[in-house]
Amino acid sequence: MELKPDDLRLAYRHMRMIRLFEEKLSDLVQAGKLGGFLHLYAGEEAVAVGVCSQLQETDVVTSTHRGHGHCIAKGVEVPGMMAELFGRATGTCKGKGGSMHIADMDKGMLGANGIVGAGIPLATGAALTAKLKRTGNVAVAFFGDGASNQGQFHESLNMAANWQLPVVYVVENNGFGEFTPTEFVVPVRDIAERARSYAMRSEIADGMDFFDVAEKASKAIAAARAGEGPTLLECKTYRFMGHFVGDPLPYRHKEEAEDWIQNRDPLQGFERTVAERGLLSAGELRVIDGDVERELAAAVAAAEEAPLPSIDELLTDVYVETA
Amino acid sequence: MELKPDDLRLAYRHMRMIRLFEEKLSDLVQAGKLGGFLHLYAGEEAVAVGVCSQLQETDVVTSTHRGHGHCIAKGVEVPGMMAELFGRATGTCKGKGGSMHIADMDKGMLGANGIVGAGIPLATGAALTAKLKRTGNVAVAFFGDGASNQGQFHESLNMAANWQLPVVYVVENNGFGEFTPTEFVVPVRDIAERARSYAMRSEIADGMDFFDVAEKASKAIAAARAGEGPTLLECKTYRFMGHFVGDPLPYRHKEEAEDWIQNRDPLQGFERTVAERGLLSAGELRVIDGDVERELAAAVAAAEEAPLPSIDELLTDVYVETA
Amino acid sequence: MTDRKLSVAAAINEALHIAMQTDPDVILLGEDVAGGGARDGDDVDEMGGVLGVTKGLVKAFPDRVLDTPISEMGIIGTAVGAAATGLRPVAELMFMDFLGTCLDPLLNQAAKLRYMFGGKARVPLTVRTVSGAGMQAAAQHSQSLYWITTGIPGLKTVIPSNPADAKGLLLSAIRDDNPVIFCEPKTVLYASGPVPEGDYEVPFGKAKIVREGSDVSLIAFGATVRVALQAAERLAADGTSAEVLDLRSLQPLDEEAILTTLAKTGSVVIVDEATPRCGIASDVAALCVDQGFDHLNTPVKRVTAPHCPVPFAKVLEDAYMPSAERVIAAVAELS
Amino acid sequence: MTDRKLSVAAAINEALHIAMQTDPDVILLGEDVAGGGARDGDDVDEMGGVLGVTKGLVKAFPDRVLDTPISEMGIIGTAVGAAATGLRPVAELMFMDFLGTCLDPLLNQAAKLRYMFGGKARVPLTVRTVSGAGMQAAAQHSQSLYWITTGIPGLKTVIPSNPADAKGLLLSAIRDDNPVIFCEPKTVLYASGPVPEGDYEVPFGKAKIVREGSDVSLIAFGATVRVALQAAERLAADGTSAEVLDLRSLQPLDEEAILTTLAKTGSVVIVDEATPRCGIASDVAALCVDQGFDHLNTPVKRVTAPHCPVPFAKVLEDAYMPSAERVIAAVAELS
Ligand SMILES: Cc1ncc(C[n+]2csc(CCOP(=O)(O)OP(=O)(O)O)c2C)c(N)n1
Ligand SMILES: Cc1ncc(C[n+]2csc(CCOP(=O)(O)OP(=O)(O)O)c2C)c(N)n1
Ligand SMILES: [Mg+2]
Ligand SMILES: [Mg+2]
Repeated sequence: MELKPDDLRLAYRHMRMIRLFEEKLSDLVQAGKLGGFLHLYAGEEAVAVGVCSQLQETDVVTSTHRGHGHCIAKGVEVPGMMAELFGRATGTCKGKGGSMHIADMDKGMLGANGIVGAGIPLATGAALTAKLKRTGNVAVAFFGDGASNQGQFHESLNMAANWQLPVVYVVENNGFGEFTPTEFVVPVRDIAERARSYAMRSEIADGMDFFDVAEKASKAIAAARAGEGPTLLECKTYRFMGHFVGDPLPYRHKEEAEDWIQNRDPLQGFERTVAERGLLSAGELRVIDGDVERELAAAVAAAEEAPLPSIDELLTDVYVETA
Repeated sequence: MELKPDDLRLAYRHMRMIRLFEEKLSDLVQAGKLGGFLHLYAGEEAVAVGVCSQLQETDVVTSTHRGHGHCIAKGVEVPGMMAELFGRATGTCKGKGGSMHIADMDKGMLGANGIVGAGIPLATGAALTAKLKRTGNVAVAFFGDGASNQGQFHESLNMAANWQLPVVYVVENNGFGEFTPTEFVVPVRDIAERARSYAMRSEIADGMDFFDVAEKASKAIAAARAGEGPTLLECKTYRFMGHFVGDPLPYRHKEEAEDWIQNRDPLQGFERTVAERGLLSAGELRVIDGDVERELAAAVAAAEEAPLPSIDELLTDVYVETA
Repeated sequence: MTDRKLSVAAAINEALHIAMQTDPDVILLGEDVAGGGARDGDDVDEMGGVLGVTKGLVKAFPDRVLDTPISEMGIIGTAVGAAATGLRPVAELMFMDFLGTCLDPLLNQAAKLRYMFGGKARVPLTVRTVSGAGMQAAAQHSQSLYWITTGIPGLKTVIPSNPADAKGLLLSAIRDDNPVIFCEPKTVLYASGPVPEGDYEVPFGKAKIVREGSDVSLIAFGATVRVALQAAERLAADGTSAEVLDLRSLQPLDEEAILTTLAKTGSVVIVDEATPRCGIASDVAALCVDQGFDHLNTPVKRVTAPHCPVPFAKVLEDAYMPSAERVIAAVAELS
Repeated sequence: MTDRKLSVAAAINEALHIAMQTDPDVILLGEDVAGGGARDGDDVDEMGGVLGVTKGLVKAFPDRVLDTPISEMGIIGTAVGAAATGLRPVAELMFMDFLGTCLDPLLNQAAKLRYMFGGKARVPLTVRTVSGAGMQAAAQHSQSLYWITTGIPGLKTVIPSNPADAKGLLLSAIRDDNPVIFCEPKTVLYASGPVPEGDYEVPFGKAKIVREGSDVSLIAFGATVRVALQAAERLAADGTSAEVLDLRSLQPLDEEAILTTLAKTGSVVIVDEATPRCGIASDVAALCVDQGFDHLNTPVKRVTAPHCPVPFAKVLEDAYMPSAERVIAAVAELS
């Protein structure tokens, strides 16, 4: 895996954007400006960005209810996302989808998904397309530890292993499914272990470390692209905020949360590593921070000004109208 | 595990009855006397009988589309089963269920099942009842290699492992799911391997050998009863007949089938072992053979004579009518 | 009646407490029905379900409230097996939209075991689930899929419109020896109203006239009862007297009550927040034109959601849902 | 037309061959759609599906006919993902009863992606599935669940009654850019009839009058078309002239054809082999009493299966299914 300075700048940009985007949404909901069910990705930035930094634009990813990070990492434009969350006609999905359904097929983003586990077979299908049409593309399914208990996980990984599909299954193990600790409901320590049921390769990455994720993703993606079949890549991570915006977090140990947030922040970790290795300067990062902040503010302002969808839109896009 | 002579006689009786029952059904279908979808268990007798020989009457089993063997092994009366297959009012299910739905709650037989994999959570639920009501019962789910690719398998085993339920999952690996060889669709050699996804105990038995199955089942059942949680027990076996009655078997290698049928018949194996170990004499077995044959003939004759269900039965038993 | 007011959510919580107190076989299972915080000697607290509806139950009944993995097929399938062998489980399906992940254990197991076994099984299972739009939860968290469970022989489906019915219907559901789907419409869940103290049941299959009238019958249930009542109010101001019938139970269906109000008014408008094809609205209309034809003076109109997924944007979601305006417009079409 | 006669099964096989020949993106996947025997250098032969319907396709298109594990969610979910990214999959759901094991990818993915994504996705997926009773396959292998797929916005559902329509509707389904459920009723699958040679499509949303009449309209589809025709024949002998309409497509529904025949005869009986609650029969009856009220001279009757699971015993199954006798009895009730 080779990461050029431009790649690193882009990765940092994406991670910073995700963090600020989520913090902004939290504020907007609390200010009563946004509705719907919002699940924020803050804390898990290194996973989405680490993996997507190794993908091409035509590669396809599927996502979850906690999808903003995957969208941003895969290159979906922030103004469209913000407008979508405001339910505007200019949104990525014309305001019809909202947070749990942001998608952008042109960027290879096959949708956030409100159904836990449902993105897994979709990515498997995208990989089947890649294989049968010999496009050279790879598919990536992002999903949570909780989703690894879904039947769709089992059925999909098994199919992909049988058919040696070019797909990477990225399980974001953040220690909780909603409020239930993972150890209540997953009897193995490492979800990566589940790959053995399918004679599938697996790998465990530090999901708070962009470099570790990127490196392991890079290997898995290269193997997939080379026709060597799927990998289950477990990234150990943590969500810094509640399960949804408004979650009072009574079920979580404060010390545990503080430890992750204070000591393992993926943005701080990135900054430390690039400094140590002399890859990017703090000044460069601060410039990016400023750019991201301005961009985001502009996106919010634009979204607030943007037109609402016309009522006529209610009944369009249900079916493809074949001429 | 201790097997008294009476236990062995009963086991042989059950195995012989299953074999003859299935052969008789095949004849009856070919003679145009029976309708419906029939899946025969011949060849796999040692699995059902080996496991059930270690169960108590109040223990619960769930079964599959290929359920006659499990029913007989769990003690369901043959005349009622035969009448059920003839669609008679005297059938175990009053003629409403047929082959794929024979059940007898009084014998702890929670039903054959036409949905591949669907018996697995039912047994898990029976085990939950046993645990929460402290009945001391154990539940057993029988299912095929094909069913181990179902989401219901994954979700149920995971739940049982989390809750350490008293249940044994018996996968009857007969090398095929319908016409598709298991190795096309299961990328691991041993399905037992899948227990690791749930940190569950597993065991592999020679499914053609009553003694091996009984011994390994005995251990798993004892562990379950002792509160030590579930086991996945894989029994390697083979179906001697087609997937369903009428299957022309073009997809199966003749030599492979002949090898299993000639050299690994569980009834012949049983007879060899009891002879070698001096447990039962050939004469005793022949007596049982004769008894079974007469019993079965009587069951067929009675079923043919038995009344059809009244049309009024169409609309009963849909709901429990609460007084 | 009582002066005590509770939300539907609180009424449900109360019913669960009563059911568990009165019957040791009643258990609760589902994703986050406890919601963390059940660890021994822990300093953390439980959430009591994603909407807080089951808060406090795990503390009262620590062994009988089970947080499950996110495994709907496993949850419902296990609950069916438990119900058939002696427990009386109340399983939570967090949102009714997730029916697609657990239909088989309902359709092919819970609904059919008794029949297939010739009457030898009973499956006293209750599935609590949240249905309906109105919270901008978008296409996969806003559906009203009770028409599916209603159409499956062997299942019962009920849906309250107010807290008192919610409590009584849920107690009936849990004590019923059949599998029952208990729907909790989102926009009703936090509506508050008087709730009797203590243990009582609301019987299934009994619709309730919630407003008397003589010119037209508005048939509603769950979230649309409020909509129908608003419409009736405004129609009254214009001189049209509308009767409002709250079905409460979709299977069994109170056909007699429907035909009685039809005979009284000669006109029926059905208000349903689900999509139009093969829904409860069609089913009730079909009953009217079959059994009530001689009394029908006008077409039967259906006010439902359109044949499309639930949109996210508030303007679109508002347009999607049945409203008093649309009910009034439907009534206007009749004359 | 042609003299060549084929069974519905053979017509479907022919349509699949044509679709795969004319479009390299068409693939077949499902349990045993090849059915073993596809091993290299093997002396074994494939089954071509559990009912032999797909026989020969794997030989003609070895890379595009995929035997899958018994994993309906995985199969349909994967097919949705493949459809959204450039393939045109034809997935087989062996029996429609198994809808319960794969509803989510249909309900929440295939049906909704386009809408949720603001029109930016298309899901050209066809799901072939066998429905209906009549083979003593009992409660879990005999259901007619097309009312569920019909009611889900975003899906289309079609059901042929004869081989020529089967071929043309299937070619339309595969080439449609939307997800389509193609039902193959059991008792129709081996019925034989004339089938045109070559490549042709039967458009969706166009019902067909299969017998002209003036006194009563019998509305049928799939397996019940034959039942309605038998009834019409016998009614004619008694001096009642029945028109028989074959819906062919349930969503989109040819409302115009229904209202036209209603206007012509003033009386409608709908014949559906599915269960009664929330079914197609109710839905068509509701359309009649809404849009066709002024032409209705009689109640609208529905001849359906009863509200119970499908029984195994032949006497019970026969009583369960709609019959010409029951249709004639329903017509008799009208006068
Ligand atoms: C099939 C399904 N079941 C339940 C839910 C409700 N739900 C939404 S998010 C969530 C937790 C998911 O946990 P995990 O997969 O670990 O992802 P995380 O939220 O931790 O990122 C649940 C239970 C759902 N959306 N879909
Ligand atoms: C959910 C579901 N999918 C498909 C089928 C059709 N079917 C019936 S038996 C069978 C094969 C089962 O294979 P396996 O589990 O190995 O059991 P075996 O028949 O070998 O005993 C299939 C696919 C079904 N009944 N249920
Ligand atoms: Mg998680
Ligand atoms: Mg098998």
